[in-house]
Amino acid sequence: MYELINVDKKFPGVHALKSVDFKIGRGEIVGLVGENGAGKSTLMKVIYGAHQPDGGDITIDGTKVRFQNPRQAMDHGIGMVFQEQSLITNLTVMENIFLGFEQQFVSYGVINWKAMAEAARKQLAKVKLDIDPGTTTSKLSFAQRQLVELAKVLTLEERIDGDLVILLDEPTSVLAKEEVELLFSLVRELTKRASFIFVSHRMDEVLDLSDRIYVMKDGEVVDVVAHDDANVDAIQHKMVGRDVDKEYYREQKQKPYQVEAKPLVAFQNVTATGKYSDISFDLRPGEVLCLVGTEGSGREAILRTIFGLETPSAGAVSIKGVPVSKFNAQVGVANGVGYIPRERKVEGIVAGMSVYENMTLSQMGNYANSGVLRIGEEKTLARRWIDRLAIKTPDVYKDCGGLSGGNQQKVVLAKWRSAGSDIILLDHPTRGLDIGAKEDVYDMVREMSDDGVGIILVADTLEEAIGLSHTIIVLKDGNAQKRFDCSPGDKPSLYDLVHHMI
Amino acid sequence: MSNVLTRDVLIKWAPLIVLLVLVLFFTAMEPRFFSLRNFARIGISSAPALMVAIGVTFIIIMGSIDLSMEGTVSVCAVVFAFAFIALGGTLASWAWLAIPLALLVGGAIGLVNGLVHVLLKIPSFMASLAMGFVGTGFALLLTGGDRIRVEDDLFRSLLTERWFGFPIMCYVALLFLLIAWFIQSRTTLGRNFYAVGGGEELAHASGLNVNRVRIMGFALAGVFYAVGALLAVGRIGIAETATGSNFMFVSITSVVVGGTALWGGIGGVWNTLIGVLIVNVINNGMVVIGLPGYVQDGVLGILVIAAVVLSTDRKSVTFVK
Amino acid sequence: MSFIKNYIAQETITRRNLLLASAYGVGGAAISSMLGGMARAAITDPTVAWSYRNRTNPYWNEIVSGGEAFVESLGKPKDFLTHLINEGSSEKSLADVKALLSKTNGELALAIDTNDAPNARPVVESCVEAGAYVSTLWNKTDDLHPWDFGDNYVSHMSWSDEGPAEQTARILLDAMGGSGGVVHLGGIASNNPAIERLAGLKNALKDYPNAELLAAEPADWDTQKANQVMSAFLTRYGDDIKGVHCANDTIAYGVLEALRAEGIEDMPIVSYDGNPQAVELVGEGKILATVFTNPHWGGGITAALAYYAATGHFKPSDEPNEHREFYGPTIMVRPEDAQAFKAEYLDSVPTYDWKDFWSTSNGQIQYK
Amino acid sequence: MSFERIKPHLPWITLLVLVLVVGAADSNFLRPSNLISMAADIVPLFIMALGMTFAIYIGGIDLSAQSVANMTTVVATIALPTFGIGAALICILAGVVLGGVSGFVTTRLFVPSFISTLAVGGIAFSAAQYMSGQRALFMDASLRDSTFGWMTGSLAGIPSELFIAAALVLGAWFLQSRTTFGRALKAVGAGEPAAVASGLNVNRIKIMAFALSGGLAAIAGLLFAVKLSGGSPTLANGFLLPAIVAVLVGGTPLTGGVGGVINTLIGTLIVAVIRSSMLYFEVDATQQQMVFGLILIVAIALTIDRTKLRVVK
Repeated sequence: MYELINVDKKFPGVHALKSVDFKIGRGEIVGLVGENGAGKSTLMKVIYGAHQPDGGDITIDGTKVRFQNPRQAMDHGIGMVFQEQSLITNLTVMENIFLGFEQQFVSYGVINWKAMAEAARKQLAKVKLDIDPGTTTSKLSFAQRQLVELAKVLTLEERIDGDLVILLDEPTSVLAKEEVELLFSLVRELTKRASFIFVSHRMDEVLDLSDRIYVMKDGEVVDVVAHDDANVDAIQHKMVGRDVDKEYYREQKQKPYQVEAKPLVAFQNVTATGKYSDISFDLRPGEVLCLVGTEGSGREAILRTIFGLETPSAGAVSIKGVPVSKFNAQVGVANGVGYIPRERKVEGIVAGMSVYENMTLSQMGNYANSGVLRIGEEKTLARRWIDRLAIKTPDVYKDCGGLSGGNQQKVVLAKWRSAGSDIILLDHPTRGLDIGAKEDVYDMVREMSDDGVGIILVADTLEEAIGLSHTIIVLKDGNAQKRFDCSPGDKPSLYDLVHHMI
Repeated sequence: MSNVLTRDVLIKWAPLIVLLVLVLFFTAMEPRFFSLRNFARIGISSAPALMVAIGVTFIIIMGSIDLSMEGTVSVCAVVFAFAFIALGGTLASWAWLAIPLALLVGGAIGLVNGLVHVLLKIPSFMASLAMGFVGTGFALLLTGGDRIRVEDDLFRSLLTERWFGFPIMCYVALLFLLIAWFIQSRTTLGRNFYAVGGGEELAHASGLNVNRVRIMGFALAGVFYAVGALLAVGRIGIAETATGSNFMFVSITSVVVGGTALWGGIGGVWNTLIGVLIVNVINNGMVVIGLPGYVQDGVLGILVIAAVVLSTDRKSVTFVK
Repeated sequence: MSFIKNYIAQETITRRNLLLASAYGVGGAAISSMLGGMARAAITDPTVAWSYRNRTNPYWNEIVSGGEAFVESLGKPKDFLTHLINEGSSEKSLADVKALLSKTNGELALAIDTNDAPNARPVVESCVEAGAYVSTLWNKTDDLHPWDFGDNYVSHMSWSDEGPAEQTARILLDAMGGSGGVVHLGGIASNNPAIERLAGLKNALKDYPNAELLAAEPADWDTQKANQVMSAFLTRYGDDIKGVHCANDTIAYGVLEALRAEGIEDMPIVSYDGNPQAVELVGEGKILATVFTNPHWGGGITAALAYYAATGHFKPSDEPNEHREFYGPTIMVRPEDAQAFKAEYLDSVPTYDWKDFWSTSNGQIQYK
Repeated sequence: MSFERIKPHLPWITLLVLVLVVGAADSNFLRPSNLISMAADIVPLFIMALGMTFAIYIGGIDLSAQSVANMTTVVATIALPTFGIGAALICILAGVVLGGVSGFVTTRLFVPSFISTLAVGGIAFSAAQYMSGQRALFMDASLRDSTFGWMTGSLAGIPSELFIAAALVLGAWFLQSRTTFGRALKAVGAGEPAAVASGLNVNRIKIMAFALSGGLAAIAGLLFAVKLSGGSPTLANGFLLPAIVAVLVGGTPLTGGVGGVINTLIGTLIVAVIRSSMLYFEVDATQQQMVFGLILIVAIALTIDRTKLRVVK
């Protein structure tokens, strides 16, 4: 019913979509996979009307259509479920659901809040969410927000007579396992009414949910696989254009860490009120320690404590044997702690500053004589690390905001590694990266570990956590539930972890 | 949970508490401060400022800023006065048409302001600053520097006629405050201001015509500036190029003191009412307790900082510029 | 803060020395030799310019109308007069003057109020340097004198506001029956006229032991500010206020409206400047007195002085000091003569002889 | 594509075009002596704008600059007889302290700089009124010349003010582009959270930026007091909006991290040219302000580099 024929899209210097054919039938769930930069997001934007194609046709039930903006696409039954951040947090749930479509509740210019609440409750029921529609969105959990997003798109059901096509963009990235299950069962149920396009970096989920899978590479659709024929390795091969290392998480490179060495970081019964309580662990050189838990289990707060952004209320933290008394980021950096934050674009790099400026941001003192920078040396350093990590950038002057996600992540890593940080905190380091970039990150983790760097990881997926770490601590509601040792070949199973998480 | 709730409640009511503390303080220093007649005086000086501040509240909720109010107020006041006199010079004649005309002019200037900001993609700070110059300049061009007196007793009853101790202009201001509240809470446009302020890109992706909301916001603000201009003329019976002066900093300060955040999305017209009252109570109180003129600017500064500090939810703010 | 006291002590000494020095012609010789050299023969057709604060104040509008009347007397159109508006910024005032000097190559006859007293020196110095002719009005510092600059700094006219303000104060105090509280609403605090007008009130009060100055607050020459300050005064002093002394007419308008809001119609008020609206109010008895400084004439004559010096009609350095620094005329307007005054000065603007510079002068400016 | 390449150069192209347009109307304008004197006259305003640049560069604003300059005209005049050249240090110190207070209130008390600097400006204004006894003061001419004569004299026909401005702009440029402080400012302006997560002491950097702004405002006031040989609590009135306009027209938008001191230099000159052009085109007195506003809209529309603005608010 919905079809793209020969669609082309060019941006200055980039041929983003090369005569793409794409089709989705009634009630179908279509997966869309590809590395970053393969053209997935451009394709989605064309579908929901944010971009207009330069060539080719879009048809619905054989009729040609052209959308000038997302609004027009919506009027044709095409909706988009963004990642959870796309709700406006200062508005109520019902306002978010009907944002831009308030007119139906307006009589004589007045919004009838009662009617809107009633209608919102109906939408929320579709996604089995039982909350007050008048709740301010900022008070919801991430999973609830994701469902509200879905409920919002499902309002198309009442508005549009024809069929619905709903795009799901990385809907699971912040969800815990059981929340993902819930979402998927919901989506399957909803196929009675709508078709779905499902975009995710999590290959297992795509395979699980989709009827057919479009594989994109370099702006082209390189393969379309039916659910029953799908196989992770084959798809990844198509996406990356080469065989993907079977040892995805580089387990074979995992070496034992220095158990006897003095701990780099030591937590003794540390509590941060409202965030986590009574946490104790030691991080030793070469160790990859993974904190596992659901969103809000205290993982991030522990990382932020080590870096100095969070002051604990009780217990003792010491770094390299020295008790930490003052908690701020300057102290953290001085102690050799490097922090690779989850919000890469916001906290990791400074968009608007060049590659070399970003790399030395945390260590400007090393490249300055009494405050005057030695810019030549900065650039030399940047070039060395660009080579070492194979960062794809035309030169050291390139605005970091213009790099791809993987390369941005490499710049962030280079920033800390080049400064000699030997305690690295990784918060979702592979989030939103494609396979190739992920592999690079995994390689770097192993390398750092070999160099005797202590790493604390909050992983994007449980598999990643299991694959990478020497040690796993499972957290639940701010309390440590269980500690696992993960020597190669003797790793805990997914079930073991989930069991303690919830 | 109850802990969080009380903090929320406290922050929500902080501006009002600040206002009450100020009133108590000035009353303690000078009991005559606490009298109906003085409150009426504070009401008179607050009424025009409140209208202007309400206008800019909508803009600030959107996360933008408007610095054009001084020019807009002057133009509206002057146009009103000219038209009023040309059409008969008393409300009992066709001259009442000058009132809708002034509102129209205010809206039109706001519209132009919004168009310059949105279509030329100039940040609102700069666009409105420049439009403010244009407005003041235009008012000067109209008057050639003269002042126009509006003597009509019927119109001036805004000031002279009192109900329950307060002059009519206070009730007019109250009426428009209610209208603003209605717009803010019960109309699509009002709610869309919050959406734009909470997340412009997200609002756009939800199919909201953000540019239209912005332009409408500036036009609406212009209408409220015009109301402010009418009350300002009603207060002193004179329309001139200087009618709008000093409104800019006072109105924005009032909005922020009332608890509406400059980064958008939070606050509203009731906050602005409290903010305007805080600023005017301070100004009135300082003279009433006999503070020397030369320290008043400094004291106002310190009190404003204190008021903003007390009414800011510091836990929700990571950084401030 | 002892250095503030130091400064004041030092300042009085240097000022005295300077006065002495200039009396002996020492300072003058030194400065004119420093700055001279550009003095030129008469300019045949200088540009005539008026530099003033803004157009939103009726006082300045009157000044400008005088300037325009003067250029019309030369047989030129009104817009022959170049306007420099400083918007209350000394910086802009100076920059505009310099730009105009450059544009006209120094062939300029400039009448100016420099906005702030310290600004007079650089303005005069740059005019002298460019060979232009300048006459100043109102603001200049006490150590700056036209005779120290040869011919190019033609004249300075000001008004001694203390005397007239004292007179209005007496009228006010008499109307109050010589007793009760007075409030004063002043101009921008650091402005010279604002200081003098308050001083006048204080002088008068000495003779009225039963009257009391309750408070004096700056209202910045601004109607709206005056309105608010008066309201607050009413709260603080209530019925103790028996009279209001305003530093100028625009302030009085704000005061009147603040009183009107309270239903107070018979409060004795005096003001200053003699604007048409104020004169009307005097006629109606709502203001007891205002002082007319004839800004129309002042605006015209200041420009005329600069112009006729530039064209060589008279040589300033040949004139006595009382023709270089002098007080302008003042006319007291009271209810009984408001009608006559209005008929003479306002209803139709009298035609002045713009070469009669000094006949209405109130004498040479005196420094304290 | 070629337009993309021109974009960063638009501010100075705008300036050049304006100069040529005015010059075409009246060639007197193009005389070197006129251009030099125009540049020299704008120096105090430029110095204030230079300070303002740092506040705007980190995404804030400094509305106290004018009051700080007002205060320093008074302080300079009062302190000159007692402290001589030391008066300059007192002024600058006072400016730095007031700027630092603004910065402290902004960063530690979470008061937006729009409000905090306005309030601190009120304090400075009160101080100026108190110290001056609310009247205009003047400097002893010989004392001024012996102590600060070097500020107002000229060298090889070029006014010393221009050398002072050149020294300050070079210093500011060096600070902005060659020092860790300048780099940190850029990081704070362009991406504050990332600067925090890189271990920069963001609060200190912001306080220093405001202190620098206050210090430069004080220098502007000092220079102006010397130039006018006096001080008054209202002497520097009318500086604030032109200074902000100069920064904005130069291409340093309020979103932070873009632009810089060279842009402000150009922006100030644009303001100076627009202002004198009123005279050269003999714009009617009652129309000047409106025309200024209109030209301003055009100039900002031309000079602002929108590719670096993420959202236009």
